[in-house]
Amino acid sequence: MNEVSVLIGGKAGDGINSAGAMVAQLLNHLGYRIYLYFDYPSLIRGGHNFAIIRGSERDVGTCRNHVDFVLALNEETIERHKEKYTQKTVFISNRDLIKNGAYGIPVKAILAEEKAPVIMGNSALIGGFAKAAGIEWEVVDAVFRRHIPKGADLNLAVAKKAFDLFDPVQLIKKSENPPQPLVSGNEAIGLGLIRGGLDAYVSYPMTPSSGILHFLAEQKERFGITVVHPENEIAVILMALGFAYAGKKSAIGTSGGGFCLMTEGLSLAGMAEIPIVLVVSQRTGPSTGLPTYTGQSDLQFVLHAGQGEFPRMIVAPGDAQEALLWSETAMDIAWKCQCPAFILVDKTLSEGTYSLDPAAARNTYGAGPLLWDGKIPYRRYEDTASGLSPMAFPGAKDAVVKVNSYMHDEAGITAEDAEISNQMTKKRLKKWEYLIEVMQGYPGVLQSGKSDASTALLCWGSVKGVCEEAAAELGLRVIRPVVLAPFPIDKIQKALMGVKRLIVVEENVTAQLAALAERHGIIIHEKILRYDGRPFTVEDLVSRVKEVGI
Amino acid sequence: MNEVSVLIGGKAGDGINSAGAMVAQLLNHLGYRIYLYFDYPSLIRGGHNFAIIRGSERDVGTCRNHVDFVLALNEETIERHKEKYTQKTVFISNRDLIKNGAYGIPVKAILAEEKAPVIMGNSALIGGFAKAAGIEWEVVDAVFRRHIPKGADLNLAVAKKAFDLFDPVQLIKKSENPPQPLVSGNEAIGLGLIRGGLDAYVSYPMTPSSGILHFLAEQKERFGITVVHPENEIAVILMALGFAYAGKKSAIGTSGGGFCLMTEGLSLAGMAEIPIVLVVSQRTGPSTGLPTYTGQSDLQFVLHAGQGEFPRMIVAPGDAQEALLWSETAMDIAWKCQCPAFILVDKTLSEGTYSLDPAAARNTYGAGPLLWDGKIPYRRYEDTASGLSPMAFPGAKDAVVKVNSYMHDEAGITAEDAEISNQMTKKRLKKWEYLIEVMQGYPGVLQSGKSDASTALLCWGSVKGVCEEAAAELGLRVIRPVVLAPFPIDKIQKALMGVKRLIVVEENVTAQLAALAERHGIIIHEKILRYDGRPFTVEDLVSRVKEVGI
Amino acid sequence: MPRTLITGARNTWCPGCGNFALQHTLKNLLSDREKEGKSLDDVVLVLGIGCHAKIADYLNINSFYSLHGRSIPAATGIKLANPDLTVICCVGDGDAYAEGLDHLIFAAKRNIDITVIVHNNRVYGLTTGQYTPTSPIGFKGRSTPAGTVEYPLNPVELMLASGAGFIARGYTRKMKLLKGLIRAGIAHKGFAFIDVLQICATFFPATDYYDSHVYELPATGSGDFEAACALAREWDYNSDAGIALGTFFTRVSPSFDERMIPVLAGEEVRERAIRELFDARM
Amino acid sequence: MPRTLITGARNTWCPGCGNFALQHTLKNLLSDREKEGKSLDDVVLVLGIGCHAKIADYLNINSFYSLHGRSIPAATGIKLANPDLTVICCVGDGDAYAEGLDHLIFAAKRNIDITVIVHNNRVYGLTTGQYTPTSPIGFKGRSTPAGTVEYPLNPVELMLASGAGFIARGYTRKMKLLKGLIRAGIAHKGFAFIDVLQICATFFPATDYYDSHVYELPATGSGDFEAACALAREWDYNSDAGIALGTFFTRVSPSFDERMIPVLAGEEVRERAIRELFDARM
Ligand SMILES: Cc1ncc(C[n+]2csc(CCOP(=O)(O)OP(=O)(O)O)c2C)c(N)n1
Ligand SMILES: Cc1ncc(C[n+]2csc(CCOP(=O)(O)OP(=O)(O)O)c2C)c(N)n1
Ligand code: SF4
Ligand code: SF4
Ligand SMILES: [Mg+2]
Ligand SMILES: [Mg+2]
Repeated sequence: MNEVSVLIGGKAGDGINSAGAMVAQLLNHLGYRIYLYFDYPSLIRGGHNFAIIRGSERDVGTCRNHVDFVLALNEETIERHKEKYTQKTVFISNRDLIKNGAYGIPVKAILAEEKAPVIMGNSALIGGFAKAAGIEWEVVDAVFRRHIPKGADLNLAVAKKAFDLFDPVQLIKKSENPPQPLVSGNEAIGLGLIRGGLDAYVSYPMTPSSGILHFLAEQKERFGITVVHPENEIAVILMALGFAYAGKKSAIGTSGGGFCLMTEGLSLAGMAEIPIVLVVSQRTGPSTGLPTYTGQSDLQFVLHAGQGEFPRMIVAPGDAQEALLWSETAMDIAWKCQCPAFILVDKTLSEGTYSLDPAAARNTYGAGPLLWDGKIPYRRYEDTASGLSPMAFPGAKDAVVKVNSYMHDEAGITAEDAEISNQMTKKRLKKWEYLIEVMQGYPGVLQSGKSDASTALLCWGSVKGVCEEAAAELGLRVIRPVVLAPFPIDKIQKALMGVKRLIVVEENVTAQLAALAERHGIIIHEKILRYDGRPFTVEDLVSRVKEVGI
Repeated sequence: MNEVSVLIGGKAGDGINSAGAMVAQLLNHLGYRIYLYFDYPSLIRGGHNFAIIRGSERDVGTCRNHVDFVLALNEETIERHKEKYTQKTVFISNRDLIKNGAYGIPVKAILAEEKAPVIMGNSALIGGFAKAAGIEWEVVDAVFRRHIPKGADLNLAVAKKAFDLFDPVQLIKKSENPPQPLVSGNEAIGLGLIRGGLDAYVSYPMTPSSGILHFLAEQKERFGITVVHPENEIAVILMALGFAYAGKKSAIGTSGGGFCLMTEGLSLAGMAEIPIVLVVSQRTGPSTGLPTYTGQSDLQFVLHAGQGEFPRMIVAPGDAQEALLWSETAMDIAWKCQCPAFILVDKTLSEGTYSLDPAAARNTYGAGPLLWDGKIPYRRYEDTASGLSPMAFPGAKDAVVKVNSYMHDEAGITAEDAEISNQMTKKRLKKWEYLIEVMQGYPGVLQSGKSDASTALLCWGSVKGVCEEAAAELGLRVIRPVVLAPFPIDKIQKALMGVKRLIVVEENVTAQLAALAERHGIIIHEKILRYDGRPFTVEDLVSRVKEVGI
Repeated sequence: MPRTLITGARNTWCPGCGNFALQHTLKNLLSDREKEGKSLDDVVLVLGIGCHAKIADYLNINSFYSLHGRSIPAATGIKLANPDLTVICCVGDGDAYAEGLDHLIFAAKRNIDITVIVHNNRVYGLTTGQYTPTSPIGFKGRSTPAGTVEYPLNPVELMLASGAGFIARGYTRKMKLLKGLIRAGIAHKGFAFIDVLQICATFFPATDYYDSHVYELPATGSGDFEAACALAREWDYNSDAGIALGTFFTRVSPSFDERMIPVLAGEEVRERAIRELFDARM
Repeated sequence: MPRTLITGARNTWCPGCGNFALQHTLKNLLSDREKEGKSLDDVVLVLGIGCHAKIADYLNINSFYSLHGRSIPAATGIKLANPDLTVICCVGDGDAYAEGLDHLIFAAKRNIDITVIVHNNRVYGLTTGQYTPTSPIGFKGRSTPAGTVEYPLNPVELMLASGAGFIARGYTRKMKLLKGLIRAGIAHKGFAFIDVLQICATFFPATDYYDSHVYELPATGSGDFEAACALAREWDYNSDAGIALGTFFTRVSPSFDERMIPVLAGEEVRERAIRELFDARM
């Protein structure tokens, strides 16, 4: 067995997420690559939460329908997930709460014996799981000590009691890979921004983007950044633009509803040519929708948001590794091209946990932002060949830095006549061309799977993982634009060579990437769409692909 | 001569707009169809304002480059518009301010003689113009008495003094048409909404939409409506949705920047299935841009605004007549389909004045909104074959009316599980299909010009007038979708029969209608774009078309 | 037959959450209303987004479950559309004091006849514990793990400065008082504001603190503005002081909805007006 | 060589507009500043949209001409980014009291060290004369031709309730006083608010009324909150009463920007932190 899936479930408030993280670390230390999916409704206590931890010898970024182990903190867990069980599924459960559970653990008794608090009950289940899966106690011991430094002894004592109850049932083979850091998509974005030179993160909490805010607020001293949580999203984007105007690299994070409130500020950034990075993490819409579930239904909105027309960069990473890389890159591009740069993700990526290769390649910086050479008079919107005007920031000696939301002349002073309007609109158009040119240098379209397959899946964002696995199973090609604006049509055309049948896979209702591709003349043969807030699973997608025909 | 163009110019605050309206009425009473374009920068006093009044025996909705008469209130007017003068252009000017003007009128002296206030100086110029154009004094007298009831005598005395100064120079022929009401695009929209059953208009001032607010606030007693100007645009849309939830037909009006702030409420309307009419009047963007100049750069934004996916109707009338008709229709559709309906216009249409045929056909109402039959329990989101759920409003006996921005079940109660999410998303999809079906019954695509021409202009909105004139001159077809969402692709395909060369004409940078058409597989051969905030003129467009080749 | 006031929706508030007390109070008030022979069909609940707002799903009456921070303008529209409705907003402190503060102030300024009940748990509950405008300085929430550096707003003072005609403060563990305050707020003709100190068992469990600091005001409903201001300042949502519960201020003046009632015009009247207008334009 | 303080942009305010006085005052303050040997490079003007905001085009200093109602959060970002800058917001009454009221209140609450000058002409000037939150009840604007039915807000009172540390009122026809107030506001370490009664010659020509009602406060800068409240209520922007000009209230406390200064970390420090974090995650 070179891959394993573990489901752990219980009530909201039971600590499912952290218990899942421990299971993930156990598998990590067995040398597996990890993907952790956490599923919870929008509430604080009660309600059903569950995590699926998948370990594989290859990189992994999605779930399968079946699970090999179930760690059940309550009866509901067992009831709810029936369709995921196979003949071989092993159930580890809290015997106090679940009648007839196989491998029932007398959690209450163990805790009483060890005088441990209720919350440590999860450690008992993890201990039981470890034994059932044939994981050596040394590994359990090491992982607990690393990841629960406070109270490791007591937790280990509890775990050991359960560990000693069983014999191994279904062995998880150790692999040779060294462990890798496990980080969530949101953390990877935060780290990428930090690498990109982030000075200030401004955000108003909104699921599923809040994790970035919490992470960066927690770490702000270590990274030397300012983190602000203002009164609302309108203030968020204006503050971030204020930072950038004053020369500090800023980013914001939000989800669809909060992004709505930022669109006016976005258009301001476009007109005033102020760099800004926007993280938009999608959830199921419209409106409040399903706040804790996923979706890919804001692509066209993000593409066109804000009145008027101005260049923007949109990147949609497919997993944490790409999120790390492209968040760093987005900051670079925003400042190089003096335009908004979006990191468009979703709940699956934001709140999923992935293995990360810390030594992977980073963004290679070119020249960095174009800065003023000090020659006066400074003109913020100097009309140059590239359309890019050198930047200066208030405080710079003798630079009068005027940014303006109105149509303006090169000095930034409002101008209403046709001639200057024309000139400055063309200047911004040149900058648009410049952005397109800059983006040529990046691997904006990724291709994987069977390279000569004549059927390809076209997809974007977090469905990467599931598409790649399904494609591997079915012998298909996967074509995935990571950069969605400026749309890398040439690279897509190239990747499409030899493709006779193109199937789009998206988690939305109207097939938004398909629309974007069609607008550029690409013919889509089939659309496989899911829109119930749940990510595709491999089996799901495989059968849907078979349905439409390969 | 069966057509005439008059330019009147002066300083902001000189009353150019009302003087222009008087000239328009004079031509109206000579039997001409009118289009009045008013050009002003964003300021209250000073700055150059001018109006061009075009009269024609046919319907007209645009300007030509040349003008036949210039009424100059100041020197700047003469200087600024040189490129519009021909050999025959007649200048009527205020001799006190303009040296060397032909047909100079001693305004100050006339006013002193008649003891008239300064503002009546415009009447002197109009009197002089009337004589120079050979308009009979009876017409002048009648028009002044109708349109300046207060102070008509004194104004007429002033006008007569100037009238008596000259001999006719260039005669404007009387036509047989009866006069028609002259209304602005904004007024036509207001009247259309009233006809559609408007109960409440909610708006925050923003050029070029404010005219609707001013007009409806002025007329609210006569029409029996509520007009609210709240603290900001977010409040605007939420209030309007509150009205609609309570069973009252509401509409809002704004421009791009204000619309940004409404996108979150728009998505709410989509999810909660609350009918609402939104008037978005475009101006030059991005951001504050050119507040008093025109543009067509918000089509894609309006198409995709708001997180998530939901049906919406977008109509872009081409002149006041269509604005009247389609505003009435939009209200009907919004309530019939329980979705947002947009009236997407621009500064040219909103603030232009047009002749209107008061007897033109009106929207024919079908069944009206689907109402609850009283059977309990009432379920606001009952899943029906059409996707439409019968409406009831709070206060109705025994109806518990629950609307919800979250994913919800048929009763309107929040639901987070996959099954209900799927069902209700599909229900909204059915409604989308229903909207498409309903819109089949409307003339969503208009065709004009030479019906068998193999070259066609594809355009939308206020460029109607200029495209039709240019097409007439060049022998082209004009294909114009009035309905932009749901996109009437079948009707366009039909209109395209025999077209070999398709030229898009838009007032924006990225050719947004072209993108929409391309996304539906239509091939655009050329794009003629203008983006300096000024509308195309006929000569402009003709030469641009010739440039790209017919 | 009296209406079943609670829906079948599963309640997902944490054990010990103050929202239960608020729901119970509203339920009792609705049931009283029914007993008094008044219809519940005329009652509309308007909600923001947050833990507080889940009450939309639990109470079996008309409801508009709107957006975070935006319930008040929706409620304003509803009341203007149909002044016969009794419109109650249940909002959160994040909702009404942060995201949508301006709407609250303008509702007070206009004196629109709605009742705003703020479930003030002094934290963003549903998004798992960030500070709000009424969190004390130094509050360690998930967006401010090192503690906030801002003093809280005093909503009572703010409402006094905004012209609110009914201003009260309740506490979820004083249910009798709470019921009286909400009843009085609804009865008040004009804008009514009730800040309710609501226990958040998970992120702001201030039970002991409140229990030992609250006291009930003697009289209900005084029109003495200066006295109300002084009282409002006694506890500023930060200091260690007695916390007055009860009605701080009442004053009746014409409401916005009363002043805005349109004279309705039928289709015929409208068409005539349009014809007249056309006539005037030619 | 002293800087030319006025740009070449054509001035388009109406004759008699109070904005001229404000521009003149700011120009003089800038010129004084220069004479005191301080650099003008550190001064940033942040503007909303409206007649008032055109000052961005006229004064030859750094400026951020932002959005209607949104200058204050932009200014907050600028000040947090670089606390050495002197950040001045010129805002309109429509701007700051309607569209973006919440930002004003939060700036006061946070005590961010910026100076907000409200060009309070009690009307939307640039959009041709609609009522604003400080227009008197009954005001006939273009959106309310029959007169408004709302009492105005009293911004001074609102700012007192929001925790502002410097609160003053000026008048465009009392330029000496105005200059003193703005100078003091800028000098105040922390949030400073100055409501300036600004004549709108076209839509709110209240010269005679103001001239006959204004009086100057004797002392400048008192920390007596109660007294300030009483004074604020003397004229409520609606009643016929004496209009106090001068400083209503001052109190110094640590500013938001002071409290938020980050300890900067270079690239190396950051990379080390990232490595440590990765290490902790495996
Ligand atoms: C525009 C927008 N921003 C952010 C959110 C995310 N959000 C949902 S509830 C909430 C906070 C709720 O706090 P509060 O109003 O105090 O309610 P509580 O949960 O404490 O009852 C936030 C920030 C949202 N739904 N919409
Ligand atoms: C979001 C948005 N809504 C509306 C407008 C239109 N607008 C421009 S200026 C203005 C009012 C300005 O009033 P005020 O702030 O009092 O400034 P004044 O012109 O009186 O100086 C409005 C409503 C806008 N630019 N942006
Ligand atoms: S988080 Fe707090 S407010 Fe929300 S349900 Fe739990 S206890 Fe109540
Ligand atoms: S409209 Fe009023 S505020 Fe605007 S420039 Fe004219 S006088 Fe000044
Ligand atoms: Mg709260
Ligand atoms: Mg103003």
